[in-house]
Amino acid sequence: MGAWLAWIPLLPLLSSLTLLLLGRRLDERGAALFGVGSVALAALLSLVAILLFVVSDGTAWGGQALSWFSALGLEVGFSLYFDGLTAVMVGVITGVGLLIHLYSVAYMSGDDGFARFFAYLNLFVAMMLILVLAGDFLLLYLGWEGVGLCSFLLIGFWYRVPENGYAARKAFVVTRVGDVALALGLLILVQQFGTLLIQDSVGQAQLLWADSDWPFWVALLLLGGAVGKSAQLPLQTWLPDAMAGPTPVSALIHAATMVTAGVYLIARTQGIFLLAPDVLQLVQLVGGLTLFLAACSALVQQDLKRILAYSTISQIGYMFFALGAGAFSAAVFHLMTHAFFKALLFLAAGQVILSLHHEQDIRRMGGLLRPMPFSALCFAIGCAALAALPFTSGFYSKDAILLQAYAHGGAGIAWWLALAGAGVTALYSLRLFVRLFLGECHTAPTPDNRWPMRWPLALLCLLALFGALIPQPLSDVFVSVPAGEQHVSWAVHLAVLLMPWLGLALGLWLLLRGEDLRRRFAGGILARVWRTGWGFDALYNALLVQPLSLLARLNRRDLLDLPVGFLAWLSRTCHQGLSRLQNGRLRQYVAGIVWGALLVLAVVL
Amino acid sequence: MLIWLLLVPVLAAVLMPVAEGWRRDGSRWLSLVALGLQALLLLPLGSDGGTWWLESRTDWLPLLGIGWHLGLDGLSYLLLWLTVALGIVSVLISWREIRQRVAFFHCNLLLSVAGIVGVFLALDLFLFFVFWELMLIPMVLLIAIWGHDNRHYAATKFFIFTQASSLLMLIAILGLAFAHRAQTGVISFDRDDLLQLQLSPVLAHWLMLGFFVAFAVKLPMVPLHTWLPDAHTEAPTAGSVMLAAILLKTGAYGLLRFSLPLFPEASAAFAPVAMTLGVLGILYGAKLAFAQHDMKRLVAYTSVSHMGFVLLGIYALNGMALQGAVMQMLAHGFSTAALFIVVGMLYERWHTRDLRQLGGLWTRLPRLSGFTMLFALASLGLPGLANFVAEFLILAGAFQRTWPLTAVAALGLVGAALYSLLLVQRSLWGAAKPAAGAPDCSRREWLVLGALALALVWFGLHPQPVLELVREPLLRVLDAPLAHSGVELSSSWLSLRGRGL
Amino acid sequence: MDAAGLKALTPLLLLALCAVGTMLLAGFRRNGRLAFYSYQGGLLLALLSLTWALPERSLEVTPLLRMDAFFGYFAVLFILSAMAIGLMAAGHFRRGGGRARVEESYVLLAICLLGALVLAGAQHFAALFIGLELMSVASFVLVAYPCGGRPVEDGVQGNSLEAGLKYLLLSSAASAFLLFGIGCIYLDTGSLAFAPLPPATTLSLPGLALLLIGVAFKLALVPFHFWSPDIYEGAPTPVAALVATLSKTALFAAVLRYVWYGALLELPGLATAVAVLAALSMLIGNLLALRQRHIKRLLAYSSIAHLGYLLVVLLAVGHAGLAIDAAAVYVLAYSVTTLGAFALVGCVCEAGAEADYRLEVFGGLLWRAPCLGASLILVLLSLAGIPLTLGFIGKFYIFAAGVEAGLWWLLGVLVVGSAIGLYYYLRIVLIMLGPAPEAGGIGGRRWLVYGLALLLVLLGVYPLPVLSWLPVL
Amino acid sequence: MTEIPVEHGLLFAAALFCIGLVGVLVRRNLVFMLMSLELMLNATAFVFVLGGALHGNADGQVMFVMILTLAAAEVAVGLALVVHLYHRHRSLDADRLDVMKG
Repeated sequence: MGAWLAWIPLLPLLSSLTLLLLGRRLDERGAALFGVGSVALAALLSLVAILLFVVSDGTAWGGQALSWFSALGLEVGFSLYFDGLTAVMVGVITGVGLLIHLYSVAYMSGDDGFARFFAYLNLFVAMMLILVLAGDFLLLYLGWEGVGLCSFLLIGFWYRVPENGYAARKAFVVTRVGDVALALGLLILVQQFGTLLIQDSVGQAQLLWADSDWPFWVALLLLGGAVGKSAQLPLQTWLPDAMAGPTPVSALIHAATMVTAGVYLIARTQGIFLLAPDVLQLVQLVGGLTLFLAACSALVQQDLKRILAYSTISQIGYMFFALGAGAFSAAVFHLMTHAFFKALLFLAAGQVILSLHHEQDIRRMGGLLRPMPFSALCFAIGCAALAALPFTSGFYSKDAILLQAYAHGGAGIAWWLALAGAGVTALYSLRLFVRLFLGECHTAPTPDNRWPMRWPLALLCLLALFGALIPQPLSDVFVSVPAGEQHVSWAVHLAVLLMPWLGLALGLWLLLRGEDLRRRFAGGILARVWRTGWGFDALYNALLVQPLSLLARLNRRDLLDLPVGFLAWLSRTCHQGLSRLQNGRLRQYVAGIVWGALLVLAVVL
Repeated sequence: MLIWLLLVPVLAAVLMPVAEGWRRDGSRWLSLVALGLQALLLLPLGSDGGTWWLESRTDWLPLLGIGWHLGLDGLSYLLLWLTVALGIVSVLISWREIRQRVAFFHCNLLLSVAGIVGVFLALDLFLFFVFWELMLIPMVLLIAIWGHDNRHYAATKFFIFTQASSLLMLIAILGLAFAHRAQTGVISFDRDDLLQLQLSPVLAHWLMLGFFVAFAVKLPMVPLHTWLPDAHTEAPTAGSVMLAAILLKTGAYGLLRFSLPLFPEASAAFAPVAMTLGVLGILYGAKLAFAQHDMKRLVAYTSVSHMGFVLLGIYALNGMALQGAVMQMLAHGFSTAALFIVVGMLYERWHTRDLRQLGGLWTRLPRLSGFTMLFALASLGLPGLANFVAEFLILAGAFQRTWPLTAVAALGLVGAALYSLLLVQRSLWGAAKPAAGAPDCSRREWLVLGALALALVWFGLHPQPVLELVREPLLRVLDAPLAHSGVELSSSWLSLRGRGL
Repeated sequence: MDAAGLKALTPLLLLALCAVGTMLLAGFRRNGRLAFYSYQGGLLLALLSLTWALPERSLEVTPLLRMDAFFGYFAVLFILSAMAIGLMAAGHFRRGGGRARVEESYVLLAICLLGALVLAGAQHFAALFIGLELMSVASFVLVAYPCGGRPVEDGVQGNSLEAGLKYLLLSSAASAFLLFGIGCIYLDTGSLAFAPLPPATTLSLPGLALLLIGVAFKLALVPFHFWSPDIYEGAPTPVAALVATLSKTALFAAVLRYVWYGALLELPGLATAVAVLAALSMLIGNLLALRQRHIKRLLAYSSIAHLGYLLVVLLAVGHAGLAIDAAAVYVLAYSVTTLGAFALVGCVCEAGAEADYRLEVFGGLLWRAPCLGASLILVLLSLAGIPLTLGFIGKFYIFAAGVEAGLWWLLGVLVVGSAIGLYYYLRIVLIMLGPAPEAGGIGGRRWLVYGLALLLVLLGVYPLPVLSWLPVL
Repeated sequence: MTEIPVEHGLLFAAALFCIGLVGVLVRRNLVFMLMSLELMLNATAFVFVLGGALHGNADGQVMFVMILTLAAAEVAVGLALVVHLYHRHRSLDADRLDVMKG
């Protein structure tokens, strides 16, 4: 495998650097040329790589481009690794990334940070590519933190609004908690194997850790990293706030690619997770809980992008659920389809938002079907895929997840949650579409006739519909999980198939008949809890943020400085006291001599 | 050869008034020339395979066994480069900031450089102590003359803290010398001689503590750090740069060069305490940094946090961690110095360092803001920048020694994210505050910041030269403790393997 | 006394001759310059004669004195100090405006020096007594010297009168303690020579305690230190320098010899008492100086602390081979530094019409007179014991002696005391860097200051010539 | 002549010394303070005489003479200063000597 693979991330990286350094000198056209051109080239290269890979029978390529450093007892290189999983990820990143870049040219046109935006976006693509191409855990970590940085920069892109800054910081810090766990996991690998090469360590783990506690800890820590980046329970709170960034950013980073990095990580280290069945159970449970809780939250949000954000959390929950259940390829499959339809939804939402002059509250939307038919079409397709209606891409992937999970582990709590979640998903998809496009018109939109924005959307529509047809060369990547003793009965098939329809039916019923019920529910306590994301923010605020900032406030002046201050005070006081004795009186001095004499005599005798 | 490294800055310092008389910027140029000469002297040096690349030994006070013994190896070489580089940076950034008593300022700067160079070269403990004290005096003057409002308090505190602790070291040095006389009949302060000593554990413990306290104050280690925020905050920018980038490193250098090799067993036995204190420093520094309103003070507390990593790494006593610690010394030198410079530049333009009054700088000073962002990211340990390599190696090394402590230390990474991003968010982002037309980076500023940024990225992506340079010296440091106490260590205190987790 | 003894005594005889000669000269012709030359010439002669007169091996001249290397070292040091003080005095009294005649001060200085030399060679209590009182009585007069002319209503005369009376009364009381102590020892042992005490004694220990009280007073150790700041403040600056250096160091030399000959610190009670005095002096001396605003009082308190440091050496005698060396080096460092400090005070504080001893007078000194400022920094660094100054070598030796003798607790106190000391030394430096006072001039004997500062640095960087010449008892 | 025990002599000297000391402590008149000092010095001189007698050598007596000389010298200087003081203050109160302090 040639070192040319390195050019896939390097191209956007170079472009990003150019834009950062020269951005001020370039006009929009030039910046767009760099920004989009580099990603397009990267996409082209990726395509070549994927084709070569498929042609060469799907053997994985690995190689070290350059050494990073070799310390005493640890050697780390900029090594790349390319297999089926990488191929899928690279394809998604460059493909969807290219479309979103194209869309952004129109979306961001006129913003005074145009060049900066593309610089960040390019940097993100580069880092994401490094993440998935890395053959070394430390390089993966570089990408991992790098995408976090870009996420931070892009959430806070409109930096003049203070709230954006807070959201950005929250996103970075919360994910950093996960990153620390990941780093600790890597430390164990270093200690145990003395290497951070992904394939080597996973291979050694399978050889050496057949029955030890290590896989449990490593897998647990890797999971910690994954839940942080992928906004899963309990570190999911940052993603809804992250919607403060420009909408293409939400589409690319916070829906299609970066947030699925956790899924990629777990899939990539499948070998270790398989050694730790307990953790795998936990992954499944986390996924199940997250997908259901987030779906419920999505049901009651008022902000268009927050709905999509919760929906993203929920869909990634499906992927985690699938991973935990042993359905690895189903998870990656869903990752891809989700990237298509969620990018579509976000970009369409961006179009709506732009047309409504940056209005995001769905209560002020409605009746947009007529003025914005193209957006409505996009939304319809996206929502259908999201709700997993038959023959959309989402249908295949979600079916695969539920059925394979059942096949591997039967119907546990998580499975039931996932099943119920499918219904809720359909329900909120319907709500979303109805609130936006049906009913009466609250805000008059400007027409959405920007063609540069349309044709990426059109492509994504196609992908959302037929993306499931893209073959995934994953057969050699994952060890097939020895399972399947559960017979998947026709009843299960039916339940999985019908669940979305059930949700739709419930939705329609509520829409047509349940006016009263809806209103009562919306005012109820449950809705309020759901709307605040099950109160996790409040909980963390009370448990962590408040105590810590209180501590910081109390100790701003450094309590440890007090002893020093005390010593200084003591010296001053002693000085004053002793100076007072020095009063100039002759007889006082004689008395001093007498006392001193008594002291000396007492000590000597 | 080695002596010239010392003499060049001293001579330049002496000639400063002459240069001042020659032309207005004479002293600045003379300083640059002197530091450049030092760099030229350093350039051709290289290892010849022995312990020391260069060594020179002359009698000084033979009847006390005190000699003028200098030696240069990879570790010193690296730190000398750091000193020279940041010395040049200090001169450059003072070009506009220092307008009064310019010649005297540069005189002090160069004398302080000379003292530091001496510290990095001295192999005789008496000589080391002399340099150790000498480098402080010009530093104190730098703070006391060109500092900010509360400079006298800061200078006094700095002076007393460091001097008092170094007296403890003097006692320990003397203890060693007399122990040498007791064993061989000859008094000696030479490191080579003292390395041969066989000390009783109790004596070794106390003497080691004497050294440790002096170095820990300089490092600084919590709870002996309280001089640092004041000194850094009140010093002029060049002073802060010298303090943070070089002076703190002398503490770590002392530990590596003297404390560990001289007292291998005692250090190994003390390691748990030292590591705990290091971790405490990481977290406590981060927490305090987070609470500050004054930008410069915030940066000062980040130093406490970063140097906590160094302490942790040094006392992890394995190759990876030691290399990480040295790397961290370098990285912290660049990143913190850069942050201080940026803060100085902002202060020059805005006349405040209060984060509550700053904001929206990105709109007005995009270039400077970009640099600030980069340096803040380095400070939070973003992979690809030098600090990350250092911190990862330290953690990886420390993890092999004790996993719970390392896990706690890793939380410091979250803390680093908190304070760094707070700095970015509150100063650069937000609504733009009205201000008079403040120009963005000048060419000279661009040069300085660009060079530092380049260094951070370069060493982040290619730290190998540094790691190579210090490999041999660190292995020698390590040889002693592991040979003596490797067995005992692995079965002691919180060892991961020992517990079997 | 044979010819060899007489030869060995030449320096002392020359000094006595110098005193008498100067007095006679002044009687015939009142001329300050003449007296000055006579004084300095006499001292120079004595100094030169030392090279010839000093016996190669230790020689006992009468039971009272012993001429050896120890005597030689201190004699040179004392004579040089006295010459420096003479230089200061010439400048100081000349500016006095002719109120007081300057000539007699040289006589008194010579007498003081004579006393100091006797102390340096003393091996007998009678010699101790004679030397001490020669110095004391002469310095009473010197302290009150400004009262010599017509009485005028001004602060200088009032202060010096007050100082003189206090010094006289307190010092006499202390002398009485000292003598009573000697009396007790004599009563017990029947001998006045410096020798170990006989094993079974009843009176010697209280005698030693009383002796210690007297000595502690003269050395201004806490709690017998009350007099010293007042005397320093009231006395003319050169006299204060004399009280600070000669009268303390000479007595210390004699005590050192007695402690060595008598192996006194083997007595546990006495050692404890000395340790307590040392610790108290180091701590309280430094604390008292902490925020003192009067430079001469500050120097007084600082010298209290320094004598405390010196006592550490005394305690190490017999336990540490370095102890005598340490004492010798430290006395040298202390003398040079203190003389430098007082010379600076003379230059800076007494330049104007009215002497002003507030610390503020040093404001901006480094900018007004860079060389003087640099010298002051050097002197302060030397007092604080920072490397490359002689003060550091002295402190290094003290630490070395303490470590060798294992006096850990005292070393701890020493560190604490030094840390406190740093505060006020640095404070002066900081004042010096600050703004200049409204009326501040520079005058007086700058070259003396420069010379002393240079000496501080030269010997600080390369002390080998001194170290290789240190006396062995 | 019956031997007077040494202890008695010593006690006498100590008593004399203490009386002198107390005199210095409590008197405010400078002349009386000088006189008390004389008393202290004489007490010590007595000890030397006692010692000389006890041990039968001349050292004690020599010391006695020297102490007397010292006392005379001190009083000479002291009285000169006292006279000067009286010129200034028209008083001999020792407690007025407190200009310098701190």
